[in-house]
Amino acid sequence: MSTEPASETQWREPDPPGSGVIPCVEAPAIPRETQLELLQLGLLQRLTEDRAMLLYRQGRIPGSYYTGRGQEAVGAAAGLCLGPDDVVAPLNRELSCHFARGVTVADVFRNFLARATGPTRGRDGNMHFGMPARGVFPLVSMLGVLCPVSVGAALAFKRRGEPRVALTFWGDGAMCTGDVHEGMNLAGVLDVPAVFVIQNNQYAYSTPTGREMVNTNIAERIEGGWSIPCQRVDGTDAIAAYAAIGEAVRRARDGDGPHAVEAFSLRMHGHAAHDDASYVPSELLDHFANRRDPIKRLRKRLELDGVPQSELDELHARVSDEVAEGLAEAERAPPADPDTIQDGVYAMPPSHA
Amino acid sequence: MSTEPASETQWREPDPPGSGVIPCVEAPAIPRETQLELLQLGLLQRLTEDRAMLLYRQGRIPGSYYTGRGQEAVGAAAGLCLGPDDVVAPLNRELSCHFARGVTVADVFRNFLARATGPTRGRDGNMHFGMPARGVFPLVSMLGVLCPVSVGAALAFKRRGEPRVALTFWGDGAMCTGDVHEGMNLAGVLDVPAVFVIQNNQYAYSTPTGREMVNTNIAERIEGGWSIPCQRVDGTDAIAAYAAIGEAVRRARDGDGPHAVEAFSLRMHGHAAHDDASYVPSELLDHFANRRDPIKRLRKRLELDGVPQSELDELHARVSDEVAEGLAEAERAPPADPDTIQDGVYAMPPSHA
Amino acid sequence: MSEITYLEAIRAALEDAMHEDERVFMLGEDIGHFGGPFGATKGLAETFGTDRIIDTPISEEGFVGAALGAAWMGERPIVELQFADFISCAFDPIVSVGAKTHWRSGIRFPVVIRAPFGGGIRGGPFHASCPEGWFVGVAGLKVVAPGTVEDAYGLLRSSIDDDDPVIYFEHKGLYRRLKGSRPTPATRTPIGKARVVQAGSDATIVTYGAGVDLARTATAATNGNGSSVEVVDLRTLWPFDEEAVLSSIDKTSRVLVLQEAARSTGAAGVVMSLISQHAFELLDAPAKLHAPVDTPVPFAPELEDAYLPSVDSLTAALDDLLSY
Amino acid sequence: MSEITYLEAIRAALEDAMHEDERVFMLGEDIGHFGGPFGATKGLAETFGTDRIIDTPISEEGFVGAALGAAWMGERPIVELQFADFISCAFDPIVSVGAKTHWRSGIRFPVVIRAPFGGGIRGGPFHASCPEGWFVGVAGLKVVAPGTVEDAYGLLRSSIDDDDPVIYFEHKGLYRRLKGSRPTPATRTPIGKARVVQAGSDATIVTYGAGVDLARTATAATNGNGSSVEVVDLRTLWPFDEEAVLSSIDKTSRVLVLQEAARSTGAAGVVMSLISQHAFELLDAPAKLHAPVDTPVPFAPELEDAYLPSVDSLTAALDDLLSY
Ligand SMILES: Cc1ncc(C[n+]2csc(CCOP(=O)(O)OP(=O)(O)O)c2C)c(N)n1
Ligand SMILES: Cc1ncc(C[n+]2csc(CCOP(=O)(O)OP(=O)(O)O)c2C)c(N)n1
Ligand SMILES: [Mg+2]
Ligand SMILES: [Mg+2]
Repeated sequence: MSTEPASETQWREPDPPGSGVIPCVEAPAIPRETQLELLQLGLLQRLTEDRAMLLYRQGRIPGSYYTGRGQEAVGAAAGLCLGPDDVVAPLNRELSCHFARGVTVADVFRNFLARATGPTRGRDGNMHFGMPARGVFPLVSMLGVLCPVSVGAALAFKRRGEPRVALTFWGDGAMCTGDVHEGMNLAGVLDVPAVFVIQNNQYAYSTPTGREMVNTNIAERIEGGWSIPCQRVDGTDAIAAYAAIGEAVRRARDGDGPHAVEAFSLRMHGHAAHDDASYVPSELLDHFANRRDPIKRLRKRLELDGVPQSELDELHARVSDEVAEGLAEAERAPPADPDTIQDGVYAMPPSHA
Repeated sequence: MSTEPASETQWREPDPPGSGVIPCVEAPAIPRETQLELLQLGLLQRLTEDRAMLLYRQGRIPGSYYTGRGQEAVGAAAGLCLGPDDVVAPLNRELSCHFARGVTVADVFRNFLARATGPTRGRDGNMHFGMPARGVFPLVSMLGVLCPVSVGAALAFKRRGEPRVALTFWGDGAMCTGDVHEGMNLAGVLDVPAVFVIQNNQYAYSTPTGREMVNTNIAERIEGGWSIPCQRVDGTDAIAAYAAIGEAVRRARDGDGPHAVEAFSLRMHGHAAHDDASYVPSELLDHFANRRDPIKRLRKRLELDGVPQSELDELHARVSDEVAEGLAEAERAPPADPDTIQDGVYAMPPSHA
Repeated sequence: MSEITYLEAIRAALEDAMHEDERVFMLGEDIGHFGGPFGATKGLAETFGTDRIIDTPISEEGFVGAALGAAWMGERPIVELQFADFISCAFDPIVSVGAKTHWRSGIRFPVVIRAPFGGGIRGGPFHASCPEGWFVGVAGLKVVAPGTVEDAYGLLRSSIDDDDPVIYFEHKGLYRRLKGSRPTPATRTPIGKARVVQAGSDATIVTYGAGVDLARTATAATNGNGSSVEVVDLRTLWPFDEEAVLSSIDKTSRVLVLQEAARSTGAAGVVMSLISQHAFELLDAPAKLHAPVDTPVPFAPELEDAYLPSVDSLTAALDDLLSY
Repeated sequence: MSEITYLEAIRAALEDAMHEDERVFMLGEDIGHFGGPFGATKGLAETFGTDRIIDTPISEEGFVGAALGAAWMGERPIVELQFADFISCAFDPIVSVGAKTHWRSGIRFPVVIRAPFGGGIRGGPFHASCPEGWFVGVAGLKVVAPGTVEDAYGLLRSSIDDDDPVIYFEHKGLYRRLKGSRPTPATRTPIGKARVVQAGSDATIVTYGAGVDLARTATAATNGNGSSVEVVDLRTLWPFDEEAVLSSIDKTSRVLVLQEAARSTGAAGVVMSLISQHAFELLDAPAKLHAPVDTPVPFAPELEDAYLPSVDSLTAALDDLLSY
């Protein structure tokens, strides 16, 4: 038991010397195609969010705006590890996971722009949307609460003997909520196919992980406290994350009970658009930006593995177009309609007649 | 990490062969006087509860009735480990702890009998009372919630640099509540002088610990999950419990942060008076009744250490008289007064004038 | 048909629903072989197995959240709270997830939360309260509270059939007190519909839960005395049957709202709000609220008896109303 | 005296109270050097140190519980919730421990829970709600909601002085919108006392929070049109000033309750209940409730604007009331 907060910038061996981008791990067993898909999903998140941030600053996205910069690999990896019948509850930083499930750029922008035909019909904003038809649960802001909800989904699969898993994410900060304890404990006792991906991005809003908990090695805590196997993985390495989450998903699906993965990264933007994150040491940010950017790391790995620059540039261009087209499509969508505001409060409106 | 539920009847080495009462550990360092006090407190709980159970069955105690039979040693030990300025939040099974703080038998019966002059003035029943003047917080039924409350008391001590500790109890079942997670995590991060005594009595109502959690070694979980040092102790051994809780209290008081103790025992009655506990294997009950009754164990130790039978019998008789007198005193107390029911809803009633 | 109690009607509804629909299962503390603190699920684990009557750890937020998740996947879970009081521990998933998700996304949550509420059993501040008011008014939730054996069955079946989260407040004091014939498996009490339990012309009592029996008992005497009081059982507290309340007032021109929840909690607020907005021209006297004072539920028999509405206190309040 | 905003008044109250009383300290997420999501505690950590402005882990139940424990020991903690919406996550310690303990045992809890509530900032269902109704009516709790700069200061100071748990609902939409002179450190707004913000004779608006400014703005026009509307700011929502409400109605004979909370939630229930019981002989028209429909708060500007009471919607409602 370590009571010393782990150093925030480092979670295992020091990074290799040098100053260049650290490529993702080599993983010949993971098909090239999958690796390219990971890159594509990560890029989709990056470019969508970059575009959205601009729109936000122009005042065209109402409310607030959150990105998952620096964490794109985790959502992408989780999304690709799931099968079509699995379900997932992503949070704010996992736009790539939505894309992996088939949510489109236009869907996303329709939500950001609060359009009538968006996934929440303008009723909720930001990343607070799901896509029930694609097994994606809409984010609920109350941190932690989606843990027991996904455990319940996994329980349904177990009850019916279906080889499906329910996956959810939470952050280092949300790790402190009672719901996460109750949910993980329940998952263990009921032995359900739930997978938990903990995004340890070193901060909860302005609070570093070491002020959220004593032992910041979340994987160690989850194993020790809840007896749930938990692999700690480099969350800026899409390949490593894919391997770790894939194994967790496989084991859960195989009836081996709940599994967890702690993905270590850095939240490279402020908590939301209004937050300049001045509390994050700039060397830490620079280090991650220069050497541990998940998009660059994966691209570097693919380059090292012989994928031609041109192919990667083309991928980038394709994604960029997709974002532009998705946005254009979303902008053509009608605004939310106040006359419909009371529709759907109930699935079965009670008749008093 | 063990994912096998520990066997319910055993938590370390098997009990010594034979069929007789297993004496408490020898502890020459603990003054004889203290050991006798532990016995007295345990007996006070036992005889008060026995009497109350009779009253309950005669219909003279309203509502429901709970005992801590088999766990008397833990409350007594904790109570004696605390100094006069420390505070404590006991639950249902820790009547001996109330006694250690100076709560009287008459106080207790005045609460059970819902009298006007009882600690809650008839507003609450059973063990749902405290004695603020003696640093005893009144039980709140919502399991787990007293964990953060006592952490807050400990925070006050730390803020003011006072060498005081706040101690609370909870059960194996309550270990599963979100509040306990949030409270323990907070205690660790804020590094406050809180002491947690977990009464692992193998059951939460009808549910054995192995269905409450995967790893039933709660001490292991607390260290692994929350980085709080937690000693596992035989809760039917008053001497061992006193030593373990004493050390936790000392360390917490010395600025060493929160500490925990898991006291393993068996709830020897049903959850409450209406529950015959038929779900507890009778061999297990018999084993604890014959060999691990905390009162018998301590008495045996004192006998082995040379305390004359007569002295112990006299102690028993004294306690028995104290209970009878306390009850008689309580019975003379007036019934609760309906005209006062609204007094004290507010400490400062708002004046609308 | 044999007589059964209110509690047995609840058990029968659970049993019938589970026989008819594989998707129905239960989560709660000690509901398995033990049968729950009041025996509501006694025997169900033997019939349906512990995979359908699932004992959970003590984690109300956790298992209410899990019920919502299972419902998301098309199951129809029923959650038992040991006492309604502990609904405070499950508050967040109910109001944040249960209530808002369909409106936001179209996901349905056919979840029933059974919450044994109410006093008269010397439960004190933590085992006798009436917390329904926290949920009455919350968009997306439904709140029901049976006051008869038939509705104990019928409302529970309808709640299980319902695609929205329903909080089912069952009154502990009625568990063994009320008896009635065993409802047929087809019995349903429509959600959202009040019932005129007893017709009358001089005043209306709007009530629910234990108030229904109390209103009947108290007015048996009054009604003999030459006045005739109508009793409206809300049955569904939210969203409630405004029409039924107003049309009874239209008939009687006097109204008394009776509830066991403390007077500034419970369903009184929404009912009184309706009355003050829409019964202005119907009333010949101010509306009356008969409910306990605003304190927690006291434990001592002397206190609880004084606190709870009784035949005497209700009769006095009615006399007051009728003599205005 | 310099002009400050509603938000600055809150900060000033925190600062003055902490200067005057060592026992006052704060717990909350990101309230330290970061200053909280709205900057309410900006600079306080620098002045008072992070031992008095304590950043907590994300655990609302935990730190609200801890505040109660510290208050038990004689401290006077102030808790900040990032958004009032998250009060659902701290519900149990508030209603089970905070509300009931003094009545049961005499232990005092001088705790203030600051809850930024309300819409108009495109917060959507989880960052714009008005959850005060869950606490209005709960014996043992006090609920306040300032609608002016002076009360933002005065009510916060009084809440900190108070020996009972007080939930202080501060309106996010007013943070920077309202400006006023900096209250002196001696300023206190008495808890439990409403204020006639504007005298009038034709109708009474009973409101609180953002409703106060809205009522003033809307009636500025109306009042010019020959009718004169009295505006009563409840300030304390629970226990509230029944006298003030009734005596205004006595004067005007017409009443409209205005709130931003959905119409079946908020303070409307207790106010309407009072009116229907005690204003029967005072009223010349049915009481009116002007409040949003019963849905969560929608995100889209088009929806939120339609949902929230506005000058136009309030004016129309008043016209209605006055022309009855
Ligand atoms: C119960 C609750 N409390 C507070 C908040 C406000 N809040 C939103 S995100 C956040 C920080 C979350 O940190 P973490 O879990 O590490 O996730 P990250 O933002 O780093 O992805 C906070 C405090 C919330 N949404 N829910
Ligand atoms: C939040 C909550 N849920 C349920 C209950 C009902 N309840 C009272 S005691 C108990 C079992 C507690 O088990 P444990 O924590 O092991 O304590 P023990 O009774 O064994 O001392 C239950 C379920 C409660 N009091 N609080
Ligand atoms: Mg984080
Ligand atoms: Mg136990």
